[in-house]
Amino acid sequence: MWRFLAESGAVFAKDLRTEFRTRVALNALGLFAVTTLAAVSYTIGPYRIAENDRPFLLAALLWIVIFFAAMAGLDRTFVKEEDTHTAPLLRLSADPLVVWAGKLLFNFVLLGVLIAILVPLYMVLMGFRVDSTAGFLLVLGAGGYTLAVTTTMVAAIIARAMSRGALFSVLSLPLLLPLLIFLIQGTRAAVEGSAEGVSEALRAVVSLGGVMTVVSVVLFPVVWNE
Amino acid sequence: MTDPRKQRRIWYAIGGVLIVAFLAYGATSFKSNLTPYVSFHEAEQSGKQVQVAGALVNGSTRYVDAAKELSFTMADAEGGTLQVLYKGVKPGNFEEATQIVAIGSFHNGAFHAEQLLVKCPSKYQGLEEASGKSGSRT
Amino acid sequence: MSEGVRLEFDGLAKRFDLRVVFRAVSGAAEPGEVLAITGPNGSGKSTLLTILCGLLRATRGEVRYLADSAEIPRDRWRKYLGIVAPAMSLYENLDALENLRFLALVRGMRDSEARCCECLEAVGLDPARSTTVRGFSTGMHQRLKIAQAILHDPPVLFLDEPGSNLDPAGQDWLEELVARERGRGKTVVLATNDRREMEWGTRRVALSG
Amino acid sequence: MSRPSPLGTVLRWGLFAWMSLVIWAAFFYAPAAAGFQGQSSRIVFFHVPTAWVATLAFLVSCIASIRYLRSRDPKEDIRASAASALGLTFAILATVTGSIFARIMWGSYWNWDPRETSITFLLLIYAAYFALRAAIADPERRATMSAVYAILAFVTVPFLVFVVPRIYWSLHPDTIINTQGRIKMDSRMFQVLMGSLFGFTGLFSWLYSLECRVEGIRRRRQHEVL
Repeated sequence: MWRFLAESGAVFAKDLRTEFRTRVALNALGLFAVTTLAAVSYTIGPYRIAENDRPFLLAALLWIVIFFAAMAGLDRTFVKEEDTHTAPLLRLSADPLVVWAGKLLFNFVLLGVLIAILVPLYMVLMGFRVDSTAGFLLVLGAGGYTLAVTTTMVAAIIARAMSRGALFSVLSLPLLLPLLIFLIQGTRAAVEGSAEGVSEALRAVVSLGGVMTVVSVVLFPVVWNE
Repeated sequence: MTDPRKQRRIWYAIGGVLIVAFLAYGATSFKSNLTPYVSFHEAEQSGKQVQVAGALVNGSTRYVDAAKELSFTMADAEGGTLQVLYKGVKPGNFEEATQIVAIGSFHNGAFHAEQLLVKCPSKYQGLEEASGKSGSRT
Repeated sequence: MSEGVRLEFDGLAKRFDLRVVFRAVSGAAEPGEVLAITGPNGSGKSTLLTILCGLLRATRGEVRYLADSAEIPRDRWRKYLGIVAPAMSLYENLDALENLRFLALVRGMRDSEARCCECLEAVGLDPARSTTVRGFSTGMHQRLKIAQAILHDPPVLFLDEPGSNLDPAGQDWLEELVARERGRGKTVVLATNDRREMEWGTRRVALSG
Repeated sequence: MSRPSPLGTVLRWGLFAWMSLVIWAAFFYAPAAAGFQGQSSRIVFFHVPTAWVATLAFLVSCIASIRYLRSRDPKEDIRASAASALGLTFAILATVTGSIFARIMWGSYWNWDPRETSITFLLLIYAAYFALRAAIADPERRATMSAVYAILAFVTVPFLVFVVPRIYWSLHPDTIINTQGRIKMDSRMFQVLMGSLFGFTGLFSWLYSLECRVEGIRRRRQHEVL
């Protein structure tokens, strides 16, 4: 167990270090998020939505911005390994599950950084206020994890294919749409301060994330070693 | 590390059980409270944009053709009623509706609907049989 | 892992969509042997090596790793082999030592630091240990790849055109390395078209174009 | 090629006769249903079976995918892709028939009713599956990656196809066997619907075996080159 953690930590640290030196993924994610946020904020702004519609529409827009950004950058870790021809050596050196855990952690942290920057900006620009902060943070955390675990798996698949750019979003979106629906509902409930609504949505998200985690643990080695 | 194949089978079994457990955990949450509808009472209290669902009370429909104003009464499962006002053309199959969803807000003593969704009787029954039994639904 | 590994492959064929790379290639290598795989460009030497090390699945045929005539399952092959190949690179944004340290860590090696330095010294990259790989010449990159392949002292070594981009001194040193590994009971598989390197082979498989 | 077996000939003619009977019965034997516009309820005899076949094909494809990953037998990959191709066709048919019905009953071809949403996800997943297959040149890798994707889709889609339409209030007529577990249908209609379901399942299995044979022959010809 400790060995597993140490080895996946090494993969994570390696990715983090190369990311710090190039910032490819973070730039892709961040710029995408900021651009969509600017577009959304300019065209819709804080006051153009009727008071009644705000919780739902602002929750939906927030998650759409996050998903857009995720589609732009979360495949980088795997695609880069293939593009720079480092994947075969990693494949021969590391245990597949170690790679999976390291990459998942990396994507999760990347999303976390993105969310940490994006959400305050969104609150300022869109006049987005949340009644239940704890509930909102939980939804963000569980949603970020489930998003990361799903995209990690899809990224591993598309990294071995040709013409990957479009393929990543084409393959991810059908898998992510249920998650998107639940996250929007959970966020809306958090905005309105409905603890019950938050916990319902959280259970759905956790259930989805749990299923994806189990399936990934079984299937990632198959994809990675192919 | 006795027999890798046996071991793998055990892991797959654990995985399967976990997936079922997660799905069951999620399913309870979907069933209990993910519907978008609120009770009549809550609609009256909040005054916000909400969706209410209920049955049409027979004979309560009033429609002014010139002004295109429709008013009717909805009843929920507990027997509560709600007066609904709707500005717009009356949906074609409105009288036959068994269930109605009204989207709007409650103010000035009535529910002002901006949109109506009408569910038709979904009984796959012959025309002649059903006409004899209309109105006696559970 | 001092025991030797016998490598066998039988009736291997590989087809990409419509292109047939090779059909029915067989061969074997015992511990202490050098199997030389030769053939013109495009005859599938590198493809064969990727199949032999388990990175690619053959369309037909079988590969077996045998340690004391017990077969090693496919998902454990990686622990028994090291490879140098043109299509595989090290991390450009890490320096030489960071690269080796990372690979040693994910292999779960103990006292990895000492072993990494030892390997860097062995390939003559000690002075460049803190240089980012991006700044390496192709020859230096090649040396680092060789260091990576022997890092965990594997019983099977795959060398795909190992001498490319090496200076004459490097080639001499490579010959020594192959002879030494052979002497230590390692199985070496060498894909090459270089006349000098072909001479190292104790067995040969010739692929036709 | 071996000549078709006599049993196969009998089955094919039987299927032909059965489907003819179903079509006749759908229009002349079963009565029109109450509360539907005109004769529109008759679409149920074609719409429900196509939707059923689309779901069945999805299940077959998923089982074949799991079997492929276990056995690495190219035949299973052929089965998975054949079932998916048929599933896509029948999903499109179900969508079109449903959309026509929606136009007649609710006044719009498409209004994102939960059931319309869930079939859309099914279509998206099938489309993504074929996009993935088209993007991988290596046959073994293509088989593995598409099998993994089919399984990933299979664990997320139940959320949409089976759970969501049952949670949300829907304009869609109640399913035949409803939540109370009672059959709410006129007996003659029920007979025709069951007959149609049976016939469509037969049609699916015939098309499926044809598709598998065609794909098998196509691959064998490629292997002859080998």
